[in-house]
Amino acid sequence: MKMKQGVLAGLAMLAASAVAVAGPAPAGGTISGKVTYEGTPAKMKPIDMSKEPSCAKMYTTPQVNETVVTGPGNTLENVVVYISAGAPDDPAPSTAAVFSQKGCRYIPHVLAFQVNQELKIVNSDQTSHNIHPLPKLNREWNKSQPPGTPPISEKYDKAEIFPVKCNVHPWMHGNFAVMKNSHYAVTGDGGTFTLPNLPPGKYTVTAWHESYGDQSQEVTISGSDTKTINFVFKAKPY
Amino acid sequence: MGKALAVVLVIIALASAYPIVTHRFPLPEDISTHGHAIDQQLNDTMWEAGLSFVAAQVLLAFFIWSFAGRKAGSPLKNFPGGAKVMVTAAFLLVGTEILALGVLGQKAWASVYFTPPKPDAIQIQAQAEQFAFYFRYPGPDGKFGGLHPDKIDEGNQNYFGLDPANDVDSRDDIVAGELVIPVNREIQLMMHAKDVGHSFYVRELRIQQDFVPGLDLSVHFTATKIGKYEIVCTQLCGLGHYNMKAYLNVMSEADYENWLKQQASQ
Amino acid sequence: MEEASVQQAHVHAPPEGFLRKHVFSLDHKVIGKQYYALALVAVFTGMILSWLMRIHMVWPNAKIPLLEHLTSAGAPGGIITPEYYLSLLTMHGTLMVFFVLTNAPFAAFGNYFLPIQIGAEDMAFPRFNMMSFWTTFLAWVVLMLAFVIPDGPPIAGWTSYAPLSAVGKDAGPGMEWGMSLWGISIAIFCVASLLGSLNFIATTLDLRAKGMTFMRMPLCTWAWFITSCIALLAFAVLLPACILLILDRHAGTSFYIPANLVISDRLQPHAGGSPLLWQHLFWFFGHPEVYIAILPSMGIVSHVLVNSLRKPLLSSRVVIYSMMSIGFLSYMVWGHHMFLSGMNPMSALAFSFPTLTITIPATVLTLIWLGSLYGSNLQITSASLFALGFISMFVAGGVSGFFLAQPSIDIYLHATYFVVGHFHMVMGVASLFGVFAGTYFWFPKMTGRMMSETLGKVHFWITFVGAYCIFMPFHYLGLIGNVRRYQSFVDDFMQPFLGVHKFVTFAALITGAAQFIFLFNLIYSRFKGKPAPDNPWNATSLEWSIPSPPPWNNFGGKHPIVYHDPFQYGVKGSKGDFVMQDSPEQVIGASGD
Amino acid sequence: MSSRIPPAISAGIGAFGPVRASGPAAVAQAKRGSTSSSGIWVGVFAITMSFAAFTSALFVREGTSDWSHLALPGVLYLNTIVLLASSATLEHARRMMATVRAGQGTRKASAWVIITLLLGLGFCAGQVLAWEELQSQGIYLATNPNSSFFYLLTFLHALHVLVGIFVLVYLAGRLVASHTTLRRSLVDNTAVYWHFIGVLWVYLLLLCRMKL
Repeated sequence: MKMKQGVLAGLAMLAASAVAVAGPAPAGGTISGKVTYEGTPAKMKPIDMSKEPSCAKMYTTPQVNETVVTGPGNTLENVVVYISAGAPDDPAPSTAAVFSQKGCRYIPHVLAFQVNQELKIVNSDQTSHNIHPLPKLNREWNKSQPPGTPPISEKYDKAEIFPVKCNVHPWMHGNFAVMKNSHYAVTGDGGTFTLPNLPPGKYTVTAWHESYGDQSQEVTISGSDTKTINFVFKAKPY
Repeated sequence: MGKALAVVLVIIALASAYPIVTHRFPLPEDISTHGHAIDQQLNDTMWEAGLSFVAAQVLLAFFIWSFAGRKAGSPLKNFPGGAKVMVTAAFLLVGTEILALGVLGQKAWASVYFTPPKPDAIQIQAQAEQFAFYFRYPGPDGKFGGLHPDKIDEGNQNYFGLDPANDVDSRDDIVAGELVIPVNREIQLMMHAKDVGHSFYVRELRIQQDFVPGLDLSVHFTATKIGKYEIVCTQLCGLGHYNMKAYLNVMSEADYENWLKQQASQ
Repeated sequence: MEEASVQQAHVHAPPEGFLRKHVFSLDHKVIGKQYYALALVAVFTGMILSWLMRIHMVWPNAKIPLLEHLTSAGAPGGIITPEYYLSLLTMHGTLMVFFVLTNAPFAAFGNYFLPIQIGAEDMAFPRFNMMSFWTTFLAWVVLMLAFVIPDGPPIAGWTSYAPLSAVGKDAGPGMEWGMSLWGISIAIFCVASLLGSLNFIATTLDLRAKGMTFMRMPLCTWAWFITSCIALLAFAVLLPACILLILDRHAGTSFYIPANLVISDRLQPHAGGSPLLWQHLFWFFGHPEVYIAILPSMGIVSHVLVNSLRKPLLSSRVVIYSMMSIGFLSYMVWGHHMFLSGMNPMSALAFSFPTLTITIPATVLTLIWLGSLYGSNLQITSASLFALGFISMFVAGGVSGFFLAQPSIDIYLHATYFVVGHFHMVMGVASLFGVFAGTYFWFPKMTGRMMSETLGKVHFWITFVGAYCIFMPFHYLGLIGNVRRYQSFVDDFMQPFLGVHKFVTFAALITGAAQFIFLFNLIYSRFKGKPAPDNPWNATSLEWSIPSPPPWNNFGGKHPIVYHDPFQYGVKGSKGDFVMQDSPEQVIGASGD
Repeated sequence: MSSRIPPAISAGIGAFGPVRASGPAAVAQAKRGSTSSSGIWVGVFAITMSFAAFTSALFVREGTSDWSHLALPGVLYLNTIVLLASSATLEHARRMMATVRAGQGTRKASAWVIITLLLGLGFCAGQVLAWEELQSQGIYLATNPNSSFFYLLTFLHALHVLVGIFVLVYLAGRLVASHTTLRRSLVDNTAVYWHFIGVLWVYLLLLCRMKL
């Protein structure tokens, strides 16, 4: 399960970088690094899906919630790392960002995509889901998606990171990260990230985590060098 | 045409009574200590109502049969005794019926609502929300933590809005998605609505009670049979209403204790 | 302001021009027809909504082709979403209860025939009368708007319980603007009904013709009079309830919304309100509303029966008193909708007894109707068939009231299909049968043409048997604990009974289809039906003493004088076995009572 | 006021004759004038009902913790006097027209009607002042349940006053033009309605004073 998420998150990154390659600056600098935490993170509790048998029967091991997903060596997953300042806005890529509902979980848990990029929401479960993103700046909507209905296609026109929930299954919570430019990544297994193809310049790199908040660092790229920066979040037991 | 209507009426009356008489739609098995009173009441009412239904339809049919389409000018008759008979009949029949049912019904109702829970009843808090039930046990310390609506964070499974960081009582509170109870022990369910109106309905328990936002009610019951039963919401609460359910898991005393331990360890 | 009184309306020449004649007409007859037309539109809309619900319930994944073009959000790819199912349910209930069951038997027929039956030229306040119809129409438009706005129709059910109905968009799709439209529409409807009832009461009190004592009024006039008294009280309470709801939704007040509600992850900025307040106000209206729907039909059925029995009822006086006591008791029982709402268990019993007591006058009525059949010369017409069908339905729906009136049984049956079966039979089908009876009976008078009896009888047979096939099984499903307002039955225990639901769906489709026979009969007979004599049924009441259709001022400017009550059947009159109310001849061999 | 029960109602009550009696009963068709008069009484009843509903809502809401006292603006008492005075002036006008024959004296009466009209407008202005005073204290409709009820009740009452004012304008207009066709019932019913508005206001004021 986790594996698969990692892969998907990776795919999202690839999609992003692919777009970046297609961008105006073919070669350029790269910012890469790792996100870790210190302290003891809260114990993730198992999810009780008994109210939705069609999903519950898909799992042998108890599912835990994904607000804090850690990897070996205190690495932190599901962290959105992006250029919050310094990079120009990019046009939306033609590829759609896919957000799927499978086994009453959101895959990926954190989905990053660009302003005005198509967002495709798929329900591959045998039960009705309800998608209710809770943005502050963008327009709010709330739609149900019975099994067998076509994917929901949406767009967001303002950069913003906000939670998305399923009104039918309270444990289903995810996040949408709507990005201004194409330079972003979501940490997967190992908590690593790479922001390639950055033209020379001074950038503010921001890392955002759904329960630990965000932090930023200034980075200057000259030529095609690779800068390594790390983020360390403070974990809280509760 | 009149005769046809008469026949159809009789057929309808009998056809309607048939599934009842043959118990084609039985009530689910009663697993509560108070349920039999309700079932008894339901049964008595079924007899009285059923009989008056069939009687009225057949009488209607009979009169239509005998008086529809008589040739013009046939002598008119009045029902012997006229209106007085009818009024007296109505008052006597229905009056006694009402008194009987009313008095009996009061007993059944009282068995649920007028008897306070025993002091040794197990206290469990039930929270209804769009669109699920969650149940909270005080945990080893026997104390419920306070509720802080601003702390509610479902993504983090904090459905009740507990504040473990500052509130020690809440740290060991057990929160479960199913209602696990020991058999033959009285349970006092303290009902809390998180968002809108909901209702707690377990067919086998013969219990139905609304969750009213801002008004924490409580019901108490004793389950007499081990097994898993469905809890459903019966108060229209929004788009997921049909899907709002949980399970009542009645265990032996021992299993229940183990379950508590195992939950506390998580 | 009451200058808009009869003389001004009718002293001078008849109205000129299309608008004045047919649209903004002051003529109670035109207004009555307008109400009837509105009810007709509403009832077919409501019926189609129920079809969609039935189909979705048994085939949850069915793709309904047209629907996805009508509402892409409600039915993506033609598959109805859970919230759209609730929208359909809400709109079905609202349309049927307010715009059909309140309009058709009461406003429509009442407007057309109450003034004529008491020998008046028009309503007391024709301008108010016109206003109340167009206000009702506005209410309907506002409600229907909910179908076209992006937000979609509300999903809170026709009872719109707070706080679900009061918190706005966080409560789900349709709860932002759809719900507001609902509240506004119902508020407007209340105003319209208040104006209408006021008019009915004043008319009955003041415009009765010479000799038209209260006890000489036809039973349907009585029913309309009593109903308007009930409506005056009921809607005067629902209106404030709606105003408070709208304020809670748009002005940030907290009448219905308590503190600390977290809806869609948002802590609601309200405190101190009481959800039960809405329930009390709503049901204080809601239960009398049931009798607003059924009483006029009782009246119409009695009126039609007397005529087709060719003899008086055992006692019309008892019928009148029974209807009065039903109306009176209906205000003491609203709590039986709230047995499980956490009100004091003592008061549950207090509400249970008057509820059971209502069955006494109801039984009296039934027995009077039954007993009057005895020894009669029952004429079988489409009208009388539906009148008899009404009695059968009224009994069927009535007896199930015994169960629900008892709080202890209500614990188990509350919010199950048993309730759905109960109120559909007694409030829905029964009063619609009254409307059908009235239609077949009065159509000749209203249009000057006869309806096709053959089609009428076909319509009756399918509708009568169909209604039982639809609503009887609901009671059984209730017994096994099948919960209402669910868009699909995923629970294991339900699986063996899905067949029953399929059966009901088929019955609903067929019975619904039969209503198009009725519609066709209406339209066809309106233009092609054979011309109707003034008094095709040999009836006694005043509406049959004037041409069909009646002239614009009903009695041609004369004031009729009434010599008899309308029950002079089975006597030796000059025209036959009846004597009309306005015929001066002496009655020989009066029967009955 | 007690004498204003419309004849038709009493006639109606007396009219429960024997059901099967034949021949015309003694009930003549009611005079047209009384149509509107029973209409106005039914209307008054309906309005009373809905304010009763609001009152019960208030009593329910009152039980809750966030119920705090609301200091009523002093101008309300002035408004009360104004409204009651207007009731008196209208009654005076009504009596005047009841006594003098139609045609003459209507000019005097019309003066009184216009005074009533002005007083009524004065009342409305006063109510607006009261609302502004509260708002200057930062008390708005949604501030607390008391203020909600205060604004709601006073506003709805003001609406009813406005309706009355429109009728008064109409009435004054016809009086000034000294219509001979002017019907007594119009004046009487306007008076009934206007007095009712006054009584309703006194009730609401006391309600707000005691409960808010």
